Amino acid sequence: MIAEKEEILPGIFRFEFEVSEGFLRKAEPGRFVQVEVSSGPFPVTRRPFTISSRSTDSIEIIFEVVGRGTKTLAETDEGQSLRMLGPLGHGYKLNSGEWLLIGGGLGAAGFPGLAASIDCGLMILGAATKNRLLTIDGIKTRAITEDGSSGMKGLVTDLLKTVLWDSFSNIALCGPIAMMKAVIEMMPVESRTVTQVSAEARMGCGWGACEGCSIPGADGGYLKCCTDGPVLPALAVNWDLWEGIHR
Amino acid sequence: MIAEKEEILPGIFRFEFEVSEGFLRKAEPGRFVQVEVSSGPFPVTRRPFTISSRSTDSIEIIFEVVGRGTKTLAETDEGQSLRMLGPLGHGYKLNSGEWLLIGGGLGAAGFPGLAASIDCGLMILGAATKNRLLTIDGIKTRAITEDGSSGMKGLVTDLLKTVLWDSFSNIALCGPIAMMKAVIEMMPVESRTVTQVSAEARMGCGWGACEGCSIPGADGGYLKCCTDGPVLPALAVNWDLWEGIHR
Amino acid sequence: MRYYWELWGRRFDSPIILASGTAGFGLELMEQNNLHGAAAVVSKATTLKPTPGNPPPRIVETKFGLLNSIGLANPGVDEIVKTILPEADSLPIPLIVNVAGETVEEFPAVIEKLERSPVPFGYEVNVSCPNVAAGGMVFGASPSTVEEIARLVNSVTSRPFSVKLTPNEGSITEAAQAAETGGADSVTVCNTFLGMKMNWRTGRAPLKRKVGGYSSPALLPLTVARVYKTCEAVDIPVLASGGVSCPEDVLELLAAGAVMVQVGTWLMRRPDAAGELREGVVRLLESDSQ
Amino acid sequence: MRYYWELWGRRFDSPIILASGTAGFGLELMEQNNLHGAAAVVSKATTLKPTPGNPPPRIVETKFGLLNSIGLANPGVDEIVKTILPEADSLPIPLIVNVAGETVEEFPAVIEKLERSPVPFGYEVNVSCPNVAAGGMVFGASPSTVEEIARLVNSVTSRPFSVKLTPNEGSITEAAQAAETGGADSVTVCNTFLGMKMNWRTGRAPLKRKVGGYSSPALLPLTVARVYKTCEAVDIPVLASGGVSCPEDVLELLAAGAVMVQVGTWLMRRPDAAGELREGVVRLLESDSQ
Ligand SMILES: Cc1cc2nc3c(=O)[nH]c(=O)nc-3n(C[C@H](O)[C@H](O)[C@H](O)COP(=O)(O)OP(=O)(O)OC[C@H]3O[C@@H](n4cnc5c(N)ncnc54)[C@H](O)[C@@H]3O)c2cc1C
Ligand SMILES: Cc1cc2nc3c(=O)[nH]c(=O)nc-3n(C[C@H](O)[C@H](O)[C@H](O)COP(=O)(O)OP(=O)(O)OC[C@H]3O[C@@H](n4cnc5c(N)ncnc54)[C@H](O)[C@@H]3O)c2cc1C
Ligand SMILES: Cc1cc2nc3c(=O)[nH]c(=O)nc-3n(C[C@H](O)[C@H](O)[C@H](O)COP(=O)(O)O)c2cc1C
Ligand SMILES: Cc1cc2nc3c(=O)[nH]c(=O)nc-3n(C[C@H](O)[C@H](O)[C@H](O)COP(=O)(O)O)c2cc1C
Ligand code: FES
Ligand code: FES
Repeated sequence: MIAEKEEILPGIFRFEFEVSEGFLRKAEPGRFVQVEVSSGPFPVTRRPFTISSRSTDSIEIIFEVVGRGTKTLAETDEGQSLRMLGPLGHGYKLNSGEWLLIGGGLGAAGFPGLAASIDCGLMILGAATKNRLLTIDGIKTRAITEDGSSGMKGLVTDLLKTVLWDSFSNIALCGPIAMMKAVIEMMPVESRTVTQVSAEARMGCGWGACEGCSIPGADGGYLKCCTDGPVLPALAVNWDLWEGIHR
Repeated sequence: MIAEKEEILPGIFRFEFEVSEGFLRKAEPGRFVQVEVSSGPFPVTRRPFTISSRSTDSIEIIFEVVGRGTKTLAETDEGQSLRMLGPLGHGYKLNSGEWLLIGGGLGAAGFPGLAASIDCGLMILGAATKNRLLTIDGIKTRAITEDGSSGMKGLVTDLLKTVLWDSFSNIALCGPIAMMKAVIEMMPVESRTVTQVSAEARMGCGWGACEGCSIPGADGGYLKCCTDGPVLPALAVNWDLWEGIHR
Repeated sequence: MRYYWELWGRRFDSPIILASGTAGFGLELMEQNNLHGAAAVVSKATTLKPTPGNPPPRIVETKFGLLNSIGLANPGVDEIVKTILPEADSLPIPLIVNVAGETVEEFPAVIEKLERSPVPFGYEVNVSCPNVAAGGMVFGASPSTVEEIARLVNSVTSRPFSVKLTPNEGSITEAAQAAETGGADSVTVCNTFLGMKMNWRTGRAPLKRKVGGYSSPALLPLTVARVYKTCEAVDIPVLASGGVSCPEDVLELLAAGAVMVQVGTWLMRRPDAAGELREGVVRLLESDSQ
Repeated sequence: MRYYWELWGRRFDSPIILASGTAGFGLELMEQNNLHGAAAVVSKATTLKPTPGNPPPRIVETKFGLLNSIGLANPGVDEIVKTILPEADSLPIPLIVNVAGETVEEFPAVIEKLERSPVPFGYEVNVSCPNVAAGGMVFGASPSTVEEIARLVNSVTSRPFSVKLTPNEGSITEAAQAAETGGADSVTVCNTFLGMKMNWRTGRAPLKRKVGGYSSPALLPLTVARVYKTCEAVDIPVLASGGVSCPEDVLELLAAGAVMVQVGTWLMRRPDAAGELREGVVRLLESDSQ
């Protein structure tokens, strides 16, 4: 059931879902849910969303309206029930030591829950403009927007130029593929080995059966975003191929 | 636009639609409209309904929920607009002289408008039960129900046994095919020649293009319900074949 | 900016053609003032002899589409030449006459009779009707039959013609190549898909011939694929038919390679579909080119 | 009252089979406790060599359906026999292994290897994959190839097998007859329909191979027709596959003549589909028999 619904930014929604205790226990940072967005049969597949955070009896997702499924979802009212599968997939390895969180646009949707579970030293958020920039309370954050409407003006990679990479023993990275690739390329090699990326792919089932959610693997072949990921070691991915498939 | 909506009997609705003057002028008794029941593409075709009556700026339809299309229509709210084609087809030939109107179930839906345009001597209405029996004000009516819950108990044909056929110079007949056939068979031959039936067929277009709405004709071949009818001379139809196609 | 589409050497300001069997001979639509936006209209099937068509019901809806079993109902070519084509002469847009036959020889026979009328702009040769026992899609499944029919038709007319193919049997690309070899000026991809509804309570099919032609907006991706593959296989223009219910669908079929796009089932619901679709197409093209 | 359905001499209390490619090897569903209600599970395609599958995206949605271009991704028969089948031994329901090949000879070669495992209840021979260049639906379009493959498979196994046919090319009834002649124990009707999506703004197809396999609840009437026609053409049982999304769909396919009914795309949306469908079927049958 949708316990709360809020349009936190224009076209970006926060939904709070009441869930069972068993569900909560497994709602670890980085895992996701598959939401049936329409009561009718179309669109046919569910839509995947990162679990943004959890409280004592609910989880939250934060999503942007980008197409038909998210539009339908955004039109669903508070109090209505939706079918939801999950928590699915593998989340972040919650290693000890200080973390750097790097998020582009809605890529930061999963950071509230992650930040609450780890020792977060710094969070770096980028977005096209102020209206696409998530704000996450209680965590030291530096923001950058492409149009300069909030924080610095520029790309996440510009902000990162001044980062002391070796002061962080863990890095979480989530955002558009091109952005993630650029970030990884500018990192020192040692930082890459401690970077976990939260990957996205168009999903069929979301629970490992259909081989629909492939991401090119560093060792050849493909990884399944839904069950090998969505959180993957940065070095497990073949970034050139992955960027290629997104035209 | 649906100016008024009323559930006149359980599962039977009366809708009043605001229409233009041009539309009203052509909304003669027996003609029908094709209503787009859903805003989405399914069901694909429109649904045909007899124009029940017209006032100074609106028409009414009366319909029963029998399947998906009529269910969707019944769920449409007052104030909403629906696409409606029409008035379509050929209505009753409004001959002078006294009329006998014979309706089975929702077959009587078109009688209010017809009765207002002719000299109606008697209306005979039959239905399975009281809850399916339309009431039409201001016209001398005799009713019969199969379960006796209103009027006599029995079939329309039972009521008709006492009718003085030759006192009517026009007969309008509308209802289930088997009922219409039984009525015609019990009529004197002269009455058949003055009987007009309001026919039904599953329609594709409703405006003559698709050859989908065929009714077996008395001279061989098929009539188009939508443009040759829906009101047809009783003798124009091949009743044996027509009854046959409805299993 | 103005947009143009071309068929058989003629330019049109709309890519929309009204599909066979869903627009009559265009006369009802002309009366309703609903022909604007259409480049041309394809008539219902014309056969050598008068054909009463299949027993009703001929239209059965399923949850997400429509089954039809019309069975080429038409008064026969003689009557059509005598009474309908003269009326159709007043159509504001070209008429393409859809032709069907029970034997290979009937196709040229029908067209020879149609040649006496000045009205047809061209023909659509229907080797793909799913609703008749003789001829129909059986012809379309065999490349050699398709080629022979195209050749025979070509020999009796200098008017352009399209061969309308079936997706149900055989290979649509091979059939298209056969039509091209036989001299067709284009192919129409494609006729309805074989479909059926069953009443599980009674164990009976509502259609008397059990199976019928299935059409639905949900079939658009099937048409897109077949248009694309056919365009790869032949050099003659491809007319798309199947699944169009909005302007984006038209643009998708054009992007797949079609020169023009037909609308059928959706026209039965929206007699003003051609105007709606053309306007939508032009609006989308304009917004895209900005 | 209890209801039974039968396949290959075995009785099941459900008519639902999980379709190939949408249920893995059933292991994920077993872990989720979602196998109840299913009579059997068909594995994803197994090939001779490890197959990485097609480049992503592999799943593209259209307005009313789903395009997939998986391309038979699987670790190859050796790995499957070594690691997956032993795990699958703990499945509470029979496993039917779906087999594909790039050449005619690869089918018996794969099955010979599978024969070493006690796990498979039977096989589904996939001559109809729309997503690969070699083999795939090209095989299914040719009755003589279908017959040859069935014969070769029959010669290397005594386990029952079904040949999964294509609706895209050739004649499905002729292919079914060829499978029967070749010794198949049943046929599966049918694999996905060739479909495509085009981005008209870019002129590009989202799928790298352009065309893919299209599935949708809206295709049910296409499956009903093909099941019905195939049942008329052969004496071996027909397994239905395509378009199932509710219990009424299952009953409709059974009424058309299928002995069992597969669910694929809908299972991806509803991992508990088998239970839902079986319960719905039984409820409808009970209410009908009153
Ligand atoms: C594991 C995972 C977690 C995600 N978490 C979030 C989240 O927390 N917040 C959020 O806003 N979004 C998230 N996404 C993306 C979200 O699932 C898509 O935006 C959504 O499915 C689009 O649905 P639609 O019907 O609105 O768009 P469509 O109409 O289907 O497509 C619109 C556009 O989105 C792209 N798209 C469609 N599906 C996906 C997909 N599965 N992944 C990436 N791009 C897609 C299409 O290529 C197209 O360009 C996540 C995706 C994955 C795989
Ligand atoms: C000219 C004409 C005038 C009509 N006037 C009225 C009216 O005034 N009031 C009214 O209640 N109904 C009227 N009908 C019948 C009405 O159109 C159908 O009840 C309606 O289309 C059913 O739609 P559905 O989607 O609810 O039913 P479906 O789910 O499509 O079918 C439910 C049942 O209704 C039958 N059915 C479906 N369509 C038709 C049809 N076009 N004609 C006959 N039976 C059909 C089916 O065989 C099935 O048994 C008229 C029909 C015609 C042809
Ligand atoms: C009611 C109906 C009648 C049809 N009659 C014919 C016909 O006579 N000849 C023909 O070639 N195609 C006929 N068709 C096929 C259509 O012309 C068209 O190719 C098909 O319906 C797919 O297009 P659509 O999805 O736009 O309807 C008919 C289709 C319908 C629905
Ligand atoms: C993602 C996906 C993968 C598939 N993989 C296979 C496969 O490997 N082998 C096969 O025979 N069929 C495969 N199919 C076809 C399905 O088994 C099924 O026949 C088809 O999708 C139609 O049924 P449905 O409408 O229930 O999905 C696949 C279908 C989908 C959607
Ligand atoms: S989405 Fe089906 S395997 Fe990942
Ligand atoms: S409904 Fe189309 S011709 Fe009558």
